[in-house]
Amino acid sequence: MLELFAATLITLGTVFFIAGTVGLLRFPDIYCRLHALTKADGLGLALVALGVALLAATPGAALRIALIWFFIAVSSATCGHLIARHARLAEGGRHD
Amino acid sequence: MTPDLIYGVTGIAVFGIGLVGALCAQERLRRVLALKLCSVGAGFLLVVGAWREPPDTPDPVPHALVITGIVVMVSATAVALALIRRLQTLEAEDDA
Amino acid sequence: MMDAPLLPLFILMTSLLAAPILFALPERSARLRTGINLSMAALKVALVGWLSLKVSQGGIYDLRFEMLPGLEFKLQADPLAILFIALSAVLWLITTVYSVGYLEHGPHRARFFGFFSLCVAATVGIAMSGNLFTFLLFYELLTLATYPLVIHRGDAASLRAGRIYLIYTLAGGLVLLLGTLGLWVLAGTTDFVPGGVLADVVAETPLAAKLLFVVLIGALGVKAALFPFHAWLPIAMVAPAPVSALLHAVAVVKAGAFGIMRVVYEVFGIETAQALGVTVPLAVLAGITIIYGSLRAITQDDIKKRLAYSTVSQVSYITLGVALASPIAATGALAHLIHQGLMKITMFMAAGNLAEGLGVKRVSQMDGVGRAMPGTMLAFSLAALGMIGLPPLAGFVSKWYLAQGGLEAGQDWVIALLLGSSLLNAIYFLPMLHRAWFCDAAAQRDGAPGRPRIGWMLAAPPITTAVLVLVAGGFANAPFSPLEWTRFIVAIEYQE
Amino acid sequence: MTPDLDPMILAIFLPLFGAIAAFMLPRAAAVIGLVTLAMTTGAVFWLAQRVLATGAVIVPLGGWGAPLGIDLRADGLSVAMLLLTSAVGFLVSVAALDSLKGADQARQRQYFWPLWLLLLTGMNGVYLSTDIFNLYVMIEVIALAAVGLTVLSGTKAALRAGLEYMYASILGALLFLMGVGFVYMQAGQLDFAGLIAAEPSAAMSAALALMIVGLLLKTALFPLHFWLPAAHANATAPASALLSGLVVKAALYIFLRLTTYMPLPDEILITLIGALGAGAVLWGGVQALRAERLKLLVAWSTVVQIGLIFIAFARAGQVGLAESWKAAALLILAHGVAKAAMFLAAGRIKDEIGHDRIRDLDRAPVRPTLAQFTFALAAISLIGLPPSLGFIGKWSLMEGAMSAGYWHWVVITMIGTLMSVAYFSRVLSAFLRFDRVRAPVGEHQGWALADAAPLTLALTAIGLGLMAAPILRFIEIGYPFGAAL
Amino acid sequence: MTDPLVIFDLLLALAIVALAVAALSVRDLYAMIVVFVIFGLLSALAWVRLSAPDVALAEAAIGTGVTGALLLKTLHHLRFASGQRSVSMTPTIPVPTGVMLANAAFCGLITLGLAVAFLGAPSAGPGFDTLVAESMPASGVDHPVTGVLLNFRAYDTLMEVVVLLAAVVAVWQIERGLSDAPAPEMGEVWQGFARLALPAIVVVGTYLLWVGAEAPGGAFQGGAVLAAVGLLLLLTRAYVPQPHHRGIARGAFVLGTGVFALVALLVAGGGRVAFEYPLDHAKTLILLIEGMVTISIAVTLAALFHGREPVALRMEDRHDT
Repeated sequence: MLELFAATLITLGTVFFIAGTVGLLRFPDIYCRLHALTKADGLGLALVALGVALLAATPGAALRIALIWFFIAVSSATCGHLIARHARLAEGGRHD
Repeated sequence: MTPDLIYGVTGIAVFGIGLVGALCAQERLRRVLALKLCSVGAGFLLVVGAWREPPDTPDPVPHALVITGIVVMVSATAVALALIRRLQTLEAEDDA
Repeated sequence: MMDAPLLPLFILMTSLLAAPILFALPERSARLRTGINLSMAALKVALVGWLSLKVSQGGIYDLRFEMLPGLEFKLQADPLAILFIALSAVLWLITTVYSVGYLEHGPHRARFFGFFSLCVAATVGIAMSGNLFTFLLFYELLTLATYPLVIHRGDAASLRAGRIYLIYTLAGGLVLLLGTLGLWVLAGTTDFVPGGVLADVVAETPLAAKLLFVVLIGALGVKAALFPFHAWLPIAMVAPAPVSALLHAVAVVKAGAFGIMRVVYEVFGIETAQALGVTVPLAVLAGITIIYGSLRAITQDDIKKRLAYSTVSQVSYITLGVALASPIAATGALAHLIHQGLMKITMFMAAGNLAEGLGVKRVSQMDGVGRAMPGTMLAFSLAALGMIGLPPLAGFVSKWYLAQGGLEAGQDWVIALLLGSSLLNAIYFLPMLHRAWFCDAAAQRDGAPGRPRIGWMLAAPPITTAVLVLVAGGFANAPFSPLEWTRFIVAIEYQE
Repeated sequence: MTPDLDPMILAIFLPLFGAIAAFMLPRAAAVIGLVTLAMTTGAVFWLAQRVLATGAVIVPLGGWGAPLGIDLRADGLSVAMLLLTSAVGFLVSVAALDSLKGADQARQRQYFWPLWLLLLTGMNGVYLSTDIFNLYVMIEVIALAAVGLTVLSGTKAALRAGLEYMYASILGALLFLMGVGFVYMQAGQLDFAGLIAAEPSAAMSAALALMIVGLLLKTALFPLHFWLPAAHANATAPASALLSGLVVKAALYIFLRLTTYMPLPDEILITLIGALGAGAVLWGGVQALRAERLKLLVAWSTVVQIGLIFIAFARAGQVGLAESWKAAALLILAHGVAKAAMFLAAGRIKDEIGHDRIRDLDRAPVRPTLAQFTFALAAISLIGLPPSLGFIGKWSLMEGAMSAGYWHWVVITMIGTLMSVAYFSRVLSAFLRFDRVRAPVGEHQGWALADAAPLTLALTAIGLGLMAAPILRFIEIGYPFGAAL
Repeated sequence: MTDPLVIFDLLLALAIVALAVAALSVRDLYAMIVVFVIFGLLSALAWVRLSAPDVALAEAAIGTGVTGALLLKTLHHLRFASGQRSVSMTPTIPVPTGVMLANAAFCGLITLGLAVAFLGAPSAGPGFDTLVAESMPASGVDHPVTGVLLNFRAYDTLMEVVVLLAAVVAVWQIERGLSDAPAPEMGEVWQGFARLALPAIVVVGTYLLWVGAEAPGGAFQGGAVLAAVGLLLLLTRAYVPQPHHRGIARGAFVLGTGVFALVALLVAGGGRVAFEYPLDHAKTLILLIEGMVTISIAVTLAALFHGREPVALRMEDRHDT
């Protein structure tokens, strides 16, 4: 039962990842792409992490997975910000 | 088909690709990267050689060797890149 | 009397060790340099005298040192070696005096005398080599030591001459290396042994032995200025006079001739060589060189070049005597080694004096020089007459023995050859004497004021050697005369 | 606790500690460097004495012993290489004291010593190693330190050459590493004994091919020499001397060792290696004849000499390999000493005259006589004129080739010799020409102490020829290498 | 029925090869580096599949992470030095296509030959398995890879640290304190992230070092993760190397090598040879060495990233030869 639930979560997470990737490939400019990527991946990651945590053998392992999720979430958010910022700065430079 | 076969051929292919790059690449940076590919290829070969059909554990010696190889390669890369940076600086000074 | 087994080594060291000291001396300490030079040269003469005494009493000197497994550096003092060393030692002493005078204010004297010493060391080493390998070592050293002397002037012409000299001699050295290797591979030894070491090889693979003979003679023929390898010798005449004198009379060409002697007598063995059928072609080649050199000499106007072609011709007398394979001819050849040395050095030093004192470098300028420099020209004339073979001068003695040897060997053409050669010698030497003594100087030099100034250090050496030419011919049969000593050697080589 | 000192350990650790000290204390680097070199030389002499007394000696590091652990092994050949390295290294260091004394060379001084001592660590490590992966790490130590030395001068030409050298070095090492991978797959062992025991197979052939190509690249055998001339010609003089005299020898040594443990499977391969050597001799000779700068000419002469060493290796085919390595080893030693002397002398000449254009050498009113003399002496050994060690090496080469009836190697060697006479005499005749100088020539300008080291090296190169018999006996100690393992 | 994992392996292998090709063929150098980083991460994944987590960690942290950072830094510098011009320009004459094709064909042949040799080699052939298993109890650690690295083949590892030392000496030598490209302006979010991440990274790095004795991890991986701290500090300009820090930096560079070599030497004696730790103290000594080596690796990698020696910038230094 638990395994089935976990599998569902992981599958769902993967779907979000795929959606994010499609967005990355199809959207016209950098902001849209970034939007698709960060949102979809953030959710996808959370779902996959949750699914895997459910399957973890020990609480310690589950805790570690939670930590991993946390750090990836934080760093991907930062990365998204940095990319957008860089893009805007570059644009500003071009317009001047 | 076992993983060692698949990844062994992969490693040799990567080595070969790196070799082509090392001989043909035009940009200095790309040649460094090509050499790094060669080193990954060699790493593959050693890791594959260490692999044993589960449940047997792999031979740890080649693993140690590959780790050594990775550290050696990053050192070499750093030196090569430092050379490239300095050369570019000098050449840019000449152009200016 | 004290016995010194290392005597050959000491003799070698007198000039080998002098070289680095001379290199290191500052240019300006001329007195010290002259002192070292002369004392070393005198010491060497004394040591050689002692050595020849010991050897004549039956002393055996044999120094060995392993260079590679089975391959030794070997010095020996056999009578043949003594003959050559004695010539070098005496002439070195005389030439040193001459050079000191000649280069009194010239540049690069430290370098000059350093290489000069090395050059003599190499000659002595060549003489005392106990095997072909050791011979090769000194042979190359001789090349290297003479090169800086040849180009001593340091101008474009001498560098060009030096390059040609280097190409000829180093190529010759390389071929000699090949021959030495071949000997080593074929015979398993490179030792000089009276009677030769190749009898077995000749019996088994005569073709290889013939090839080896050609290679070795070809290599040595370069230094011996054997036709057609003689071209470097006249070109190398750009060297300063003492260099020409010593090199052509003693060191380089004689080293080649001496090597041919060693190869024919002690590598192949005269009987083996005869059996192989290589001696007659060698004699013919020597004959061609004799005539060719003389013919070319006639047309040369430059005094030194004429003398050089004369050397080409005269040195081949030695080769001829060796190749005739008769004990009497061999005696003549060995005696000529000494006699030609004495005569030729006299002429070169005299030519140098003419150039220094009067600026005379060409035959056509020689009118009346006899009156201007009587001593020098007297010496020159004596030597020239000796060359032609006028009795009782030294050249006559050797030619006489050669002719007898030719008869003994059944090679009658040698007589004709010698007569023809003497005639040619007369053709190119007598006009020089005629101009020197019987033509008027005023026609050419516009009243050269007074006598030319050359110091005693330039004047005395040619006169000394000219006297030696007289003595060697006149007292040919005295004990310790070159001729007597050569009889001693021939007895050994022909194993009588 | 008093640690047991072993000369082999010292030979590797002394330079390592010296490098650390020199890096930590830049102001005292030169003193530390010289002391380290002297102590290392002492350790190597101690080791030589031990090897002379007892034959090959082994230290199983960590007490494990091969194949699990790594053994250090010293025999005649390795000790001879160690002696060459430390003795030549010491003299080059002495010369470096002088040639890096300029006020604008503070940084060069500061970095020369740690890099050179690390290089020494790597080379000594190579000569004592018995494990192919360890050899890989060692050649990387050498590569990084050597590149650092190559670009010491910081000129653009040096940097370009250094980068090219770096690429070649890394690629060579990686090819070697790939070979190590194949050896592991087939033999399951990495020490030399494992190589001997391994059955011939496709994997072993691939391993051998990869390792040999990698080593040939590092040792710059034609046509893999492309990086060498520029790198050696543009480095500062002491660095050039080290690179040309010593560094290329490390890969050569590994090659010699490897081919005794893993015999080349085919006569054709040996002939091929000899043919590449012949190519190096001819092509390098032509390039040396055309070189416009003195140091470039000397660098091309290194290409020629490397080729000659490989001809010596191949001189008598497969059957002759049991002897051929000795001829090659003699030439390695000879070239190491003579080339170091020559590069130092060339550096001195360049310093004194202010440039090293061969064409204009004879216009210089200053003649560093002693350096020129040193150059000539080194040339004698490199040309192979008696009684130098180079002559003995060439003699051995030709003797073996002749005995085996391989006349082509004899001919190539003779052509190579004549060419070397030709290109060296270009330089020597410029030294001896005086009619193109208008000003009075100051001939004895060069009697400086700085000439002592190169002159000693050059004289040694010539004098060692007289020692050839003992040297040969010494390098045979512990041969055949496999049996004593 | 094939194992579904085989399909995964095949796909992963294909992706790795494709990325390798892409890294060499993509025109933009920035894209090249990005592709390379992905390639490295996937390779690490492949090595996890081959039950080599230590290697995977090292490759991800050092082979990909640090190398990627070095490449990016260099690219940034190049673009700055050449004044925003395209950096794809090369000073060399372009190689003719024919030569390139010949080279490629040549390499292809070599690769084919290697592949044939590989397929002919014994799979899971002889190795050190038994030897290592037998010797592990005497090694002082429980994790075999650490045992090999720090005990059985400790000499290799020492020399590997020497290579790092040589690299940093060479890099300091090469980059003559020339002016650097200005650091990119990162903004406050980044600063906040750094503040959050730094302590976490320190913990992770130390954990990796500590865990190395019995599980995957160890000095190199830990050192690489700690080096990330240095990278962050340098990038945020929270730490700017000063000339007077050079002494400490040098000390940190040589610390690992020095302690390692000293321990190796000092344990010799009483019948033991160098590197032969007394069994009772083996674990302590190995941990000591690992700790020091970790510090050195972290500082060295960060210094390699920073590049030039922090010397006082003067105009004359720019032309120092």
